[in-house]
Amino acid sequence: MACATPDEAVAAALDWVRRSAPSSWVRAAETGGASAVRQVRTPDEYRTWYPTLAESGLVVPAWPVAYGGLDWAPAMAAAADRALRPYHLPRLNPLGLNLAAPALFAHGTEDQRLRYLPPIVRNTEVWCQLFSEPGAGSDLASLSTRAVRDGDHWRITGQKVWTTWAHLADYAVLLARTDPDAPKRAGITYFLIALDQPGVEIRPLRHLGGEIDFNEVFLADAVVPDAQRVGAVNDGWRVARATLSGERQMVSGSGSGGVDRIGGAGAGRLVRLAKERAAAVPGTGWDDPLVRADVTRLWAEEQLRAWTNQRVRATVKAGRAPGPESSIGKVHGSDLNQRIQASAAALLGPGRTTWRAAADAWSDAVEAYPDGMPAEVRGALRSRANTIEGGTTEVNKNIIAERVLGLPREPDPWEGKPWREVPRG
Amino acid sequence: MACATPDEAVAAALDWVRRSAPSSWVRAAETGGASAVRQVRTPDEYRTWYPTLAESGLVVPAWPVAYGGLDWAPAMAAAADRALRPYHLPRLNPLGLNLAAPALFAHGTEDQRLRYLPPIVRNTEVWCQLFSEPGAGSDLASLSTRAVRDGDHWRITGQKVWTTWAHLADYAVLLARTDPDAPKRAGITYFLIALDQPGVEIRPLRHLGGEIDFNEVFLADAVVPDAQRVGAVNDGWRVARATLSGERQMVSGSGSGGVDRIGGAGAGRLVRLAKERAAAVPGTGWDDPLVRADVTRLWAEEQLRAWTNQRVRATVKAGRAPGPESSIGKVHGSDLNQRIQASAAALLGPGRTTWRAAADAWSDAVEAYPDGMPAEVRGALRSRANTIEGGTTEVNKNIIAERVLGLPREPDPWEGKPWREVPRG
Amino acid sequence: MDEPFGADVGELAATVFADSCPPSRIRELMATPAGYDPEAWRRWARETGLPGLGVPAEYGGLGLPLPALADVFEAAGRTLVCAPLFSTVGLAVPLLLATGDAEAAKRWLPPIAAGTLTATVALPDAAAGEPAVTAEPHLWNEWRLSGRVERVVDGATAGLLLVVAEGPDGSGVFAVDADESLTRTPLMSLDLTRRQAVVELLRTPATRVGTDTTGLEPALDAARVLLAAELVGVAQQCLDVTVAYAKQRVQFGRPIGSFQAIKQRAADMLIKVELARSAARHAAAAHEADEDPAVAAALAKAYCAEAAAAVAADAIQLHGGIGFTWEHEAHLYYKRAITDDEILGSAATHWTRVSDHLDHAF
Amino acid sequence: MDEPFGADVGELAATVFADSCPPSRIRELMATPAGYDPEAWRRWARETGLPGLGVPAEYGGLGLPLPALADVFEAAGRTLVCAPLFSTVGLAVPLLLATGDAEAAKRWLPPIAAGTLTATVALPDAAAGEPAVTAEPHLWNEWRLSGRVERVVDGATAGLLLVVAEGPDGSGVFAVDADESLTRTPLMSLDLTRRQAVVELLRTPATRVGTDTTGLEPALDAARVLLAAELVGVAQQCLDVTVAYAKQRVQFGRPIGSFQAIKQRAADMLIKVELARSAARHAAAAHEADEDPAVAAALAKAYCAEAAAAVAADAIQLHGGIGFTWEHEAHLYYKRAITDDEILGSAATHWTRVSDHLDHAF
Repeated sequence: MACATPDEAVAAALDWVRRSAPSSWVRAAETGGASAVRQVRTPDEYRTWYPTLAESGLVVPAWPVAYGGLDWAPAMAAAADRALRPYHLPRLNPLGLNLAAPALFAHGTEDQRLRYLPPIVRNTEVWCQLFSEPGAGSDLASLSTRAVRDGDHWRITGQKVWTTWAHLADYAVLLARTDPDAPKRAGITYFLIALDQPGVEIRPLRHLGGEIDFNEVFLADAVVPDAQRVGAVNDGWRVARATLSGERQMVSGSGSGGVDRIGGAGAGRLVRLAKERAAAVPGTGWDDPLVRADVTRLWAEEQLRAWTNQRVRATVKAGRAPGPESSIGKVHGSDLNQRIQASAAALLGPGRTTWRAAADAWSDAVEAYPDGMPAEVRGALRSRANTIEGGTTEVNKNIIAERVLGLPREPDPWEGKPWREVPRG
Repeated sequence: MACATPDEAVAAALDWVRRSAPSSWVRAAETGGASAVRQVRTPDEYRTWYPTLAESGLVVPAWPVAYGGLDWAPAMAAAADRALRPYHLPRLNPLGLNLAAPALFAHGTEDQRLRYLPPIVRNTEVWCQLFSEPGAGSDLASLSTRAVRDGDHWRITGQKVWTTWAHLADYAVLLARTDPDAPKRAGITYFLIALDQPGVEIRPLRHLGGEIDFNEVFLADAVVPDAQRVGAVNDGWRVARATLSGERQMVSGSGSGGVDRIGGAGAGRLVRLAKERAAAVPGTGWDDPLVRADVTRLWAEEQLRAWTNQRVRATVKAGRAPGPESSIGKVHGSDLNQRIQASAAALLGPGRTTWRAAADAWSDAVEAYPDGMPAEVRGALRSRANTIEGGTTEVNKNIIAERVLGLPREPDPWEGKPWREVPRG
Repeated sequence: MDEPFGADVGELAATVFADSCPPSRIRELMATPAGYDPEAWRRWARETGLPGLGVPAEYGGLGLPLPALADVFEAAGRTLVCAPLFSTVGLAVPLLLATGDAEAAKRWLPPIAAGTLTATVALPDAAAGEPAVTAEPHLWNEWRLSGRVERVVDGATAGLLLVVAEGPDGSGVFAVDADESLTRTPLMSLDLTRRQAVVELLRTPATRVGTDTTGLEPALDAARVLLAAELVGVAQQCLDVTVAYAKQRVQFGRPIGSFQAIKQRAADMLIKVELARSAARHAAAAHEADEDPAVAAALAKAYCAEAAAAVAADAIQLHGGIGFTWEHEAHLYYKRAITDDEILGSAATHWTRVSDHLDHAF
Repeated sequence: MDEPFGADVGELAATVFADSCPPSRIRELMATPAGYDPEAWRRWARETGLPGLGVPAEYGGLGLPLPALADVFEAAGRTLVCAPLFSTVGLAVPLLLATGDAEAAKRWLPPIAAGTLTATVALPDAAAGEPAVTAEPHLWNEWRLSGRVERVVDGATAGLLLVVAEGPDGSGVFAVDADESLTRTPLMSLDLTRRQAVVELLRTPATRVGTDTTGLEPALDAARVLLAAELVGVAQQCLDVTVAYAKQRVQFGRPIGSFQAIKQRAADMLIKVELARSAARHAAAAHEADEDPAVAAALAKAYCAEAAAAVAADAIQLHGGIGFTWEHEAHLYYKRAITDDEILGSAATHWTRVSDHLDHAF
């Protein structure tokens, strides 16, 4: 799609969608909006059709054509994005786009980009992240997974955890320790690892909601060609920073599982829930002044969340560096979402504590647990992780205090000491 | 008053009061209670009569006779105390009783006790505390005021702050540095200093409420006889601990200025205030569900505060060491009182932001500021200090976490280093 | 009974629960249909008299006062013991005694104390808009109950159901034998360590238990106090587990418990735990001394539920990722706190009761 | 004007305020009867056009839009500048313009822009139960006002009072000349940097300003947005002062800002400051774009008042003892936050407005 201006980009994008997207989806979007689209389209159907969208280049219009993009100027890409939003064509492969791609752009070789970026865009190679370890959470840089050189390959041994979609993924970005005698950040290397190999075992990890969104990944002499190393040996921490900020963004402010973020924002939904509750059980919903006040503040804070993000975007658009307001999204958004989800569940009253179980539930209550769980309860439980995943609130507040407010760092007796000597776990 | 049992102690105490206290006070107390007493008795009248009470030994019945007490068993003293409470005969000279006396009992010489305790009990020698310094607040042990030996005297030079009643006091307990080359806690000595001498200058310190409850005290070659040293040279920190715990208790849970603690507890008064407000301006007081909920919780928390103190007393009474519940009084009580006072002021609505000034106010608005300030506003402003005085909430929570919950201390690179070398101020 | 409960009943209970219901065992029972082990219950009856703690001696129990029972429930809350403890000991026995029906007591209390009968109370949650069960007289002392109770603790397993229903002459307590014609549908419970069920009654035969209903609310308040005590145990356990973890978990070369961000939070948790304990203990004592036991019970139920939920959420947070896993116990305590909050009236309901008290108190 | 306000009006204002109203000067003015320096006000008019910022050019002003005014008020909040800025620029001018009365504008706006006339608005706080001022027609366009307004910002010094009063045909805006027969009693103000007074009117002569009152509430909302912006400045200054102190204050051998207990608190302060700024800026922009400016104004006034009070209280706390002294500036900001909350409706009032909006929004 050769265009020169945002307007042309918008026109081209709309034209493409109307011509190439299944007409039933287009009609649904143009008439009924989000919910209508979900009526006529299953996630599987979308996933099957997705490569067609990718071929158009509209998934990453600002990327070079060689990588699956259209080489459009940021303004054009943004305009097209906005124009396409009503058609609900969400990007797939988020960890590929938000974690692997930034690392490849920043530190990958041209060969690596040509090899890995197009399948990411097409979603034909799904990616996940192998960073966190049981012993290295907040202190990620203390990770213990070892990578030992073996000719033109590396052999990886260790345990990773909190990997989303690992069981569906083909590749992972991996951080492993290549020099235990260097200070913790100076002995880490960044790899791209294929998951379909004998040395990789993926185990499901059930979270407190009873569902399995995460995995543990056990690496026993897993093999990675040196050609799949990103950046220099022992320079992996620098490479990772590019992707970490990516994750921050992805997690920040985003609603949690159990809440359909397409169908109306969290707090607006909360208001509706409160009104439904008031209709069902007078005095316990929107008609209870305490509920009304609580819900009103949550709605207001969600507005403030959005208006703050607008400020950040406006600053960036104006070519200026965003200020402190850009640093609070994750900490405030995660806390806010937790409170929104908890209020939603509380509006169910006693109904949040029991639900109808599938008939065969009782063969194994744990297996059956999530079936029939009210969406609000699922959301409330899932959201407990919001203040932990992507950096705990406590750690993030310290980072804000130091990097944004400039407060002095704490004396660290281990500063600069070899990783091997620092207590862990 | 020779008694052997609590009942006898109660009888003796009541008998003494009815015979020796001004009959108008007794009548007022027995008929109208606290407020009635305040009708018939000015603070000055009480202070003038107080030595008579002291002579009876009932101020400190558990103390030895030689120090101004009655040598009663704790149970007897407690019983008499309870019996006298309705007569509203508050103890005066709190810093003498709660700070100087414990130090003298724990580490003073018999001569010092005989010399200083009786006038403390009689309130004929009023005491204050010279501990905190501008540069040594939370980190009191880093104090800089120097004491240099000069024959059988010491010469004191430095600045103290946050001394209550210094301008009314005759004596002060003083911490001064006697060995700058020792670690901070190991170079401090504990003195008793007479304030009426050339080397002592007392300046009033206005707090944010516009009132003067505190002083700064400047010491320039002030003189203290070595006979007024308590405990060994450089052993003052250990001596101070006895009095510090005393202060903690005094501050803990106690209501703040501006609220008449005799006339009904803070939160009960808050409920009445809310009801008055509802009567005055419908919809803005107890009849506003949000106010009602807020006030209810504050009242409930004050109950919990009281019930927790009861648990502590019961444990002590049973001869067992009080548990964790005894450690939370200051942190919770100060925060609670702050919230109670803030709610009380908020109940005045816009009335909390202005008041009628004395006619001559405008000669100096700052001088006139506190005149006519509503009691609730005074309380709200004064209570801001509750979470700072007697140890900040932040420091106290760290102490609770370490001493009560047993969490590990932070690495302190200055541990054991000479005071002289440690950064300060 | 080899080892009857005595003075330090709380500690004794703790030992019993720890021995016979360790975390590993709770994980097993959580997955079973019944959710608890009937055999263990009967064994406890023989060995410790647990089921009969509140049953007067004349009926084969230990006749412990509420403060002692509260200590047992605090211990139960710490271990999340899977058993019909609350339904039988916390709900049914106090209600049965409150009816003052000697016949009923003679008939049901001995088997309850012996552990051969478990019981529960079926009471629609009016505050949640659930309609009352209706009772119509049949013949003699026989009645017919109709209605539906959405959530009955151990409703699927209890041998005896005490149903609070509306008769022609006001509300009363009615006994329904588990063998009678009623539908009991087990529900999936947020808190898998304490099961609930829907109970549907359609002209179900029942016998009336007592006629004096003045003891009804006090009995329910006693049950609320026991829930409050249980919630204290829940919160205390969350604090202890968190502190232990903060001592051994190392990040940045230090135990995370040495960081002030953790210390400040842990101190806040302790404050909530101790205030909650003061609330529950005072309420239990007040119930005996009956100095305004109703307000004390309402305050305790409301405060302890909120405190326990908050402390449990903090426990999940301070454990980081591991606290978010199913394998870790933190979520079980969080869910117990949420669930207890909704049993016998939520915090909102009980705060309102406290406010109503203040309408007149000052 | 040597240096008219232009694009970076906020920064310019900050410089002007910092130069001409430093903390030392504020301490002096605080103690004076008037509470501000009329000469400085006139000088600002000559040198910067400050008094006429919102006055259309045709009347000798700069005619800045609300977002630009908001930047100026944020700067004013940071310095607590003692001046009739809010009363004249924030309240009176928007209201005067809202009446659409060209006569009145021609008569009063030029002297206001020139700094020779200061003005304010007298409006009883209905939510606080204060009765309205009544207006009775006299002759021609002359009216008589009677009533009492408890709190009027700069009410003792303003040369022109715009009184919102109830006439026979509903509420309207009436102008009262300071020389007229009215009683103005200065009040002691919690916030000594902004004085208020009681204004009593007894058949006081007044002229009606405009007849169309539809602009009244929007004008008051504009004033609320400016208060919100001022509160952002208050909160920002409290944060900056606290951070600076935490960097230099040493205890336990380290700057206290290196302790996590302080860092966590400071980060919380930053979050409140930035959310408040988002609220105020959005409300200012919304007022121009008039996309539901009323709700945005209510939300901003409510949130910013609460955020500023909380942040100011944190500032006092994190300064320790020194923050509790009169000499330290923290309390001035705390008091400004509390006072602003009570001007033109408290947070409670405005949260209710937001709730009312949600009655229909979803």
